[in-house]
Amino acid sequence: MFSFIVSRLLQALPVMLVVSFISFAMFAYVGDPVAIMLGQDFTEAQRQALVQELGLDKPFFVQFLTFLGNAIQGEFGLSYRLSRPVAELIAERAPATLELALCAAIIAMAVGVPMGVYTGLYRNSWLSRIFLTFSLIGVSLPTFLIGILLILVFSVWLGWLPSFGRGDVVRLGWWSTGLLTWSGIKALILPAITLGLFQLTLIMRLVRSEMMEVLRTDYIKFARARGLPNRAVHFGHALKNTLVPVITIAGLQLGAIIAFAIVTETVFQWPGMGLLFIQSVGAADIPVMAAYLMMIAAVFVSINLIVDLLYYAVDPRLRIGRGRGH
Amino acid sequence: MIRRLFLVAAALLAVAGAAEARTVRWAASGDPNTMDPHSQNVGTVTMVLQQIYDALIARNQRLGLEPGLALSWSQVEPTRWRFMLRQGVKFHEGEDFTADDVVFSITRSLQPTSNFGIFVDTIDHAEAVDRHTVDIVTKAPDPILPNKLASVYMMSRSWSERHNATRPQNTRQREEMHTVRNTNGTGAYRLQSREPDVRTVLVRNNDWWGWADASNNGNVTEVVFRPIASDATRVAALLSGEIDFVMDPPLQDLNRLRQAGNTRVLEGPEVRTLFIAMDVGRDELLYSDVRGRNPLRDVRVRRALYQAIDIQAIHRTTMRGQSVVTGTLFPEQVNGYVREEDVRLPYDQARARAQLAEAGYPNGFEITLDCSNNRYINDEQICQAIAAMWTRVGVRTRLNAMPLAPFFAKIQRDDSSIYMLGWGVPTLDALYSFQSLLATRNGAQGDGIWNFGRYSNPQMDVLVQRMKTETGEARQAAIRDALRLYREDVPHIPVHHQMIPWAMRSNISMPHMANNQPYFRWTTVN
Amino acid sequence: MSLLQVQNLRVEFPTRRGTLVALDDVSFEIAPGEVLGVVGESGAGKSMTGAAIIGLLEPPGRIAGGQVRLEGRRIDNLPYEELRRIRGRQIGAIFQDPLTTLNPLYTVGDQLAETMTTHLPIGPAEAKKRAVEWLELVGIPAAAQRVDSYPHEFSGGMRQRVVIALALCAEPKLVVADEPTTALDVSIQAQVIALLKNLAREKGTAMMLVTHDMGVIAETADRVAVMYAGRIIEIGAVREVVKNAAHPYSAGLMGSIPPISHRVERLQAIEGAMPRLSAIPPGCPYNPRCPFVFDRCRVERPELMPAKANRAACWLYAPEEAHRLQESGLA
Amino acid sequence: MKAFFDSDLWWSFTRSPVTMISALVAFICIAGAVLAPVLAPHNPFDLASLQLMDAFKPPAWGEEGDATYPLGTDDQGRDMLSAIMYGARVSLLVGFCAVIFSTTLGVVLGLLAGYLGGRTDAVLMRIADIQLTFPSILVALLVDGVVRAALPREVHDQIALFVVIFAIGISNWPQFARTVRGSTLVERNKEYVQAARVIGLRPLAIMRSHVLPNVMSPVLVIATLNLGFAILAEATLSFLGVGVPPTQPSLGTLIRIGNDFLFSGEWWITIFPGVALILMVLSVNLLGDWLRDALNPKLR
Repeated sequence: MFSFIVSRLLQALPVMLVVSFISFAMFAYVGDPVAIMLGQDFTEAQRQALVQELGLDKPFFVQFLTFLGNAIQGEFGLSYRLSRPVAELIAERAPATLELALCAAIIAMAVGVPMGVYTGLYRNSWLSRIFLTFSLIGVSLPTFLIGILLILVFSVWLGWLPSFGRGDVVRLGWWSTGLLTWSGIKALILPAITLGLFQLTLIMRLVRSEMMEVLRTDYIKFARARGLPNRAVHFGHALKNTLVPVITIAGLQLGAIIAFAIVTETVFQWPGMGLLFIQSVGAADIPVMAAYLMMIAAVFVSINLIVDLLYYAVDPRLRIGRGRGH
Repeated sequence: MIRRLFLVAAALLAVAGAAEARTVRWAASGDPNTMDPHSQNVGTVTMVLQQIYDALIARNQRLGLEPGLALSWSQVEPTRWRFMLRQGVKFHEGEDFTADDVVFSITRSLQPTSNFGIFVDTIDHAEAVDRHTVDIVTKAPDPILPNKLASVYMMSRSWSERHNATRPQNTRQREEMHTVRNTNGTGAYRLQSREPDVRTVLVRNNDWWGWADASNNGNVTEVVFRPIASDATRVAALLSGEIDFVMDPPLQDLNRLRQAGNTRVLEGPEVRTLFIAMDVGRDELLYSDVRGRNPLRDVRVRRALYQAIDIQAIHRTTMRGQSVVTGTLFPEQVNGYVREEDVRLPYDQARARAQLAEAGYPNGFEITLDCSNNRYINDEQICQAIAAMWTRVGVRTRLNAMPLAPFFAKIQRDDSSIYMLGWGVPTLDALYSFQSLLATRNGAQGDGIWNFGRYSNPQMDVLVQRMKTETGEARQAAIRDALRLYREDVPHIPVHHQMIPWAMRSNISMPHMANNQPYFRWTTVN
Repeated sequence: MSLLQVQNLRVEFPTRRGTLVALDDVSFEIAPGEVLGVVGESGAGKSMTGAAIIGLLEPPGRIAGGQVRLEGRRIDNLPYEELRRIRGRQIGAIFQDPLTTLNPLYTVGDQLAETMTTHLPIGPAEAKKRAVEWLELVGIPAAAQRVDSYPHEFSGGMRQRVVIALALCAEPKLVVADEPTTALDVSIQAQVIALLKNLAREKGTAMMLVTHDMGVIAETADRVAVMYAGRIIEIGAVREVVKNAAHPYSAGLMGSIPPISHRVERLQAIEGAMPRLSAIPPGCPYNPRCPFVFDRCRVERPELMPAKANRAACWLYAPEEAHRLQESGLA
Repeated sequence: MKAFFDSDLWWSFTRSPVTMISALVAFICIAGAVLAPVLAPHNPFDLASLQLMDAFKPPAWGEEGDATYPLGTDDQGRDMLSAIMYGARVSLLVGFCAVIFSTTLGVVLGLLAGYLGGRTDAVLMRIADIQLTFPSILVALLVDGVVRAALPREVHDQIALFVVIFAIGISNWPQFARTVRGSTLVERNKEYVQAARVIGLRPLAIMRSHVLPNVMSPVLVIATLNLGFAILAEATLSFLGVGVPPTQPSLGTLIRIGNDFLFSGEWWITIFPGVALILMVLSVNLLGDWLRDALNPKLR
């Protein structure tokens, strides 16, 4: 178990290195930071001074190591746009995005998995057909359009739910949560649905096809031949085997949710990292972009690690042999 | 007995009701990017800071000058103005407001890192005469200094020194100073909390000196400002009652907001004029297919472009009536406005083509119109319409619309052939426009600093000089002549004065202000 | 009374190119404790017969006619839930490939216990105890420890032993064993077959042993049914069919059966190939390949009729065709 | 041709009315887009033809509708029908090019990885793994952001279309590569490929003539399903304002513009492009679904 985690962490290392390299390249070379900082009127002496101050005259790998060292300590410099430490900005926004993403993921899983199981088991029932039609429309609707339509219906026409922002938040140490106030929960509903819907349909389709695949296997036939009740066959044997690939994809989807949060946060003016990122892209705020990239990479790497651990828990075949034969 | 209890309860409720929080939830598309009062001279910053900070001189609801932190002022010498300060004023954190703070604030806004040079460019220095008297010495006589000082906010010296903020935040060097997120003013509202891009909360300062004055009849106890960049979301939030006041509702939604029943729209002009400025300095345009010459230097070409614009169509369709079509540089609220000079060249496509042919461009030419897409009301749409109109007379126009920051950066690099700009006049005096936009850029502070087309006309320069120094009728005459010249020489193509509709819940009443600044001291919530 | 009666069973597969008849008029019986071998080439319908009996035909396949009776009770038209109670409890099943038959995510003990608690009135603790006993019974060494192992921790042969335990653990009266040794290594086939045979005899379980391995049949079965193109073409006591096959196809098939220990080829090659289900010729389905074919074979379909000591579906054994039988030399 | 109409594919096609309808819709979308210069009543890119006074005309059947503009006009007097046709053109162009790009890249790298194995395989699949860790929309955003920051605005505007194609295309190749690699590994060990090796065919020739044809049907399925995704990705990028340049509005751009008019009664400016986008993606997805089921008999 321990060596498994260590080996996974070792595999994550190159990923983080590559990503930090890209971040560093962006930081150092894209759009010439010296020119950006100096503006238009500057003397050569000023330029040299700034170059030295930023350490841009040092050899490439020294700069990279410095960047890396700073990054590990969460030091990404000041935002060009807001004149505040980037790490602070991201730490402020992270709870909003993570809460949104988590709720969206929970919605996607809690609804998507049962729907997928149902449609996989009862392929030809009318409810399955409705679910399938719904899922196809779901994957064909762009997220932003869903958000706009939800706002139109639930905020403007019906006036039930807020159309933007996070509502009232409660501070718990450095974490700010909207889940403890009624207005915060109301504000979360529409964005979470918007964000979760696409993933929901994806997960549903995935579970369905995996379920159908598993139902065709010999061990399911054999389970039936042993006279096990349908409930045991479907939910004991079929579902558990379906879960293995579903966990992977669901893990990857959590990453996708965090990324797609950019769109949702834009539509709902949700004060999270995605909105920060889009505003930074607009203002060419490279330090924020670089930090966001690193931070997202770190999140994804952790998600992958967790997925691997779950795998390990679900699939006994991994616990001894090397092969993940499937 | 029971009846009496009821009465008591009712009375208690009434008292509680009177004391209850009256909150205005306010939204606009942009968020202030600093809380430093001398760093960024931008509307989005000022709209918040002017609730918190006071200037020596205040403005009334018609934008006229009124006593602010100074009770009275006079020009004791041609280059020396004396200000008698209000006594007993305290900053939000308890410091007394004194002459020394005025000297400090003037000095601070004179620093190179300040973006407020245009308001203090003529000032040499300020000196405290006594604890409540200040003299401001100008380099040359400045007849409109009080107008300018209405935009310079007063800070506390001791507070600034304590927080290491004795000069304005340098946005270029990206420093984080205490003043980026903290304030300490003397104004009607205090900054209670600020989360950039998320929310800014102001609470009523009950100790404000102005509440004694009956004209400051506002009853707002709390202001929550939230930036909502998306037009649709902002309107949706107002319609659904999550927001009480939207400063920049999209024009297309005004009708709906008027008809919605619980919202209303305040309409009024802004002191801001949109025009198209052209590169008349270069010998060859940067973004054009004309080689070896610059068509825009030819007044006939400028007139042709002018007359190709169907301004009424823009007024009716693009602006939905929310604009005042103009042929001059500034609207009537500005000192120096002359109605006779506010006449447009008529819309006439045939004439436009003819003049292009006369100037040697019978087949037109190609050009790139630079335009912001988030600064003025419907700026990109206006530019699109103009590009189409020009293309129709043969000037094939490519539109390059971009956000505020890159747009300003681009034109400030003199990197544009033709661009649309909107110009507000905070001093409400003609000089502000002429000096910044049309004087030859000669390095003198203030002259031609926004003249990125490098228009240079000795006649105009002379007139600007006269505006700076002369007073009375002679000064007015100089302005009149400059306006005439502006019409004849076509350095700009005027578009319109912007109207700035404000939308709010019906239970809010506030005066519509032509400087596009809400004043919560005059705002009541029912 | 026989344990299992299959009467005129017909299984169809509707497809885009018309309905395929996978089993046509299949009838046979199995007595309690009897082992019936079912042989034939792949695609002859052997496995299909087994699947139809336990009610697990793959859709869109369906029983289109005939009956299946277990102890006289008709089971082919039972509701799913009632049939489910019969599966495992009354009729056990063994599949071909032990590698894929066991659920990889559950321990073998769990799978055994699950089967027993489903069908027998015992609690989990008792089920666990019996699971160990069953593993011992099927010859898994150190059963007490291996009961908590996952299927991938066993070799193929060991897994098939587990499968046998699973099929028998609820003590059914009949086991349908569908090619139980085909996927196994030749060296352990004999052991597994022996185990199966002994266990069946010990528990008095009847067995329908589907295989295309004549050697297995010869050593295990009491009676044997030969299938061809979805039909039974000959059925009889194993000794008779092997030694003295009546149907020309069976006769060809039984040409030589080497002893089980050193077998090279499973079935003797017969000229030509079995027709596809979509192209079964009219009359006797074997007629294109039959060396003794005559006109009647191409037109009229033969029913099972007494032939030698067995019953065979061949016109040669029609009394009126006796002269042809003489000529053929099959007699 | 006859072989095609006789095939299982055609048969399952004729059996599914939904598929036929979606094929028809997809065909109309593609035809309308490709033939836009011929079919569209107006040319929305021709600035000289725009009449500002004709702006905000409702669809022809509305009260103030104008038969010249069947689906009404936008804020600049642009004919919505023409704008949608031209917009679909851009959307489809980006979608197709991005899919072709990622297919080519993915197939080539997948073949190489699967056929050559060893170190090549390990490196390529590691890269694919890393990239798969990142959601494709984020990869596209980042690529676009980096290019945007690295290039001057004018240059960027000129190549913006290619940037978007590249950004969306590069974000999707691992899917193809993995599938192709898997199939290649299976094919490689088959007898005919081994035989081809023995008779001395070069790896390239073997891959082209023996392995490639066998991996094409899963690739076709993924490509079809990816087309829908690519179109959506482009629309999303354009909606965020970082997609195609506004001078060549795609459906996403049109929706973004129309979004401003959602509450003001000029619903047709946003609804029609939105409907067009949904129809297009839905029909492509339905076709992809059908293709997957039809080419994968196990599922039937």
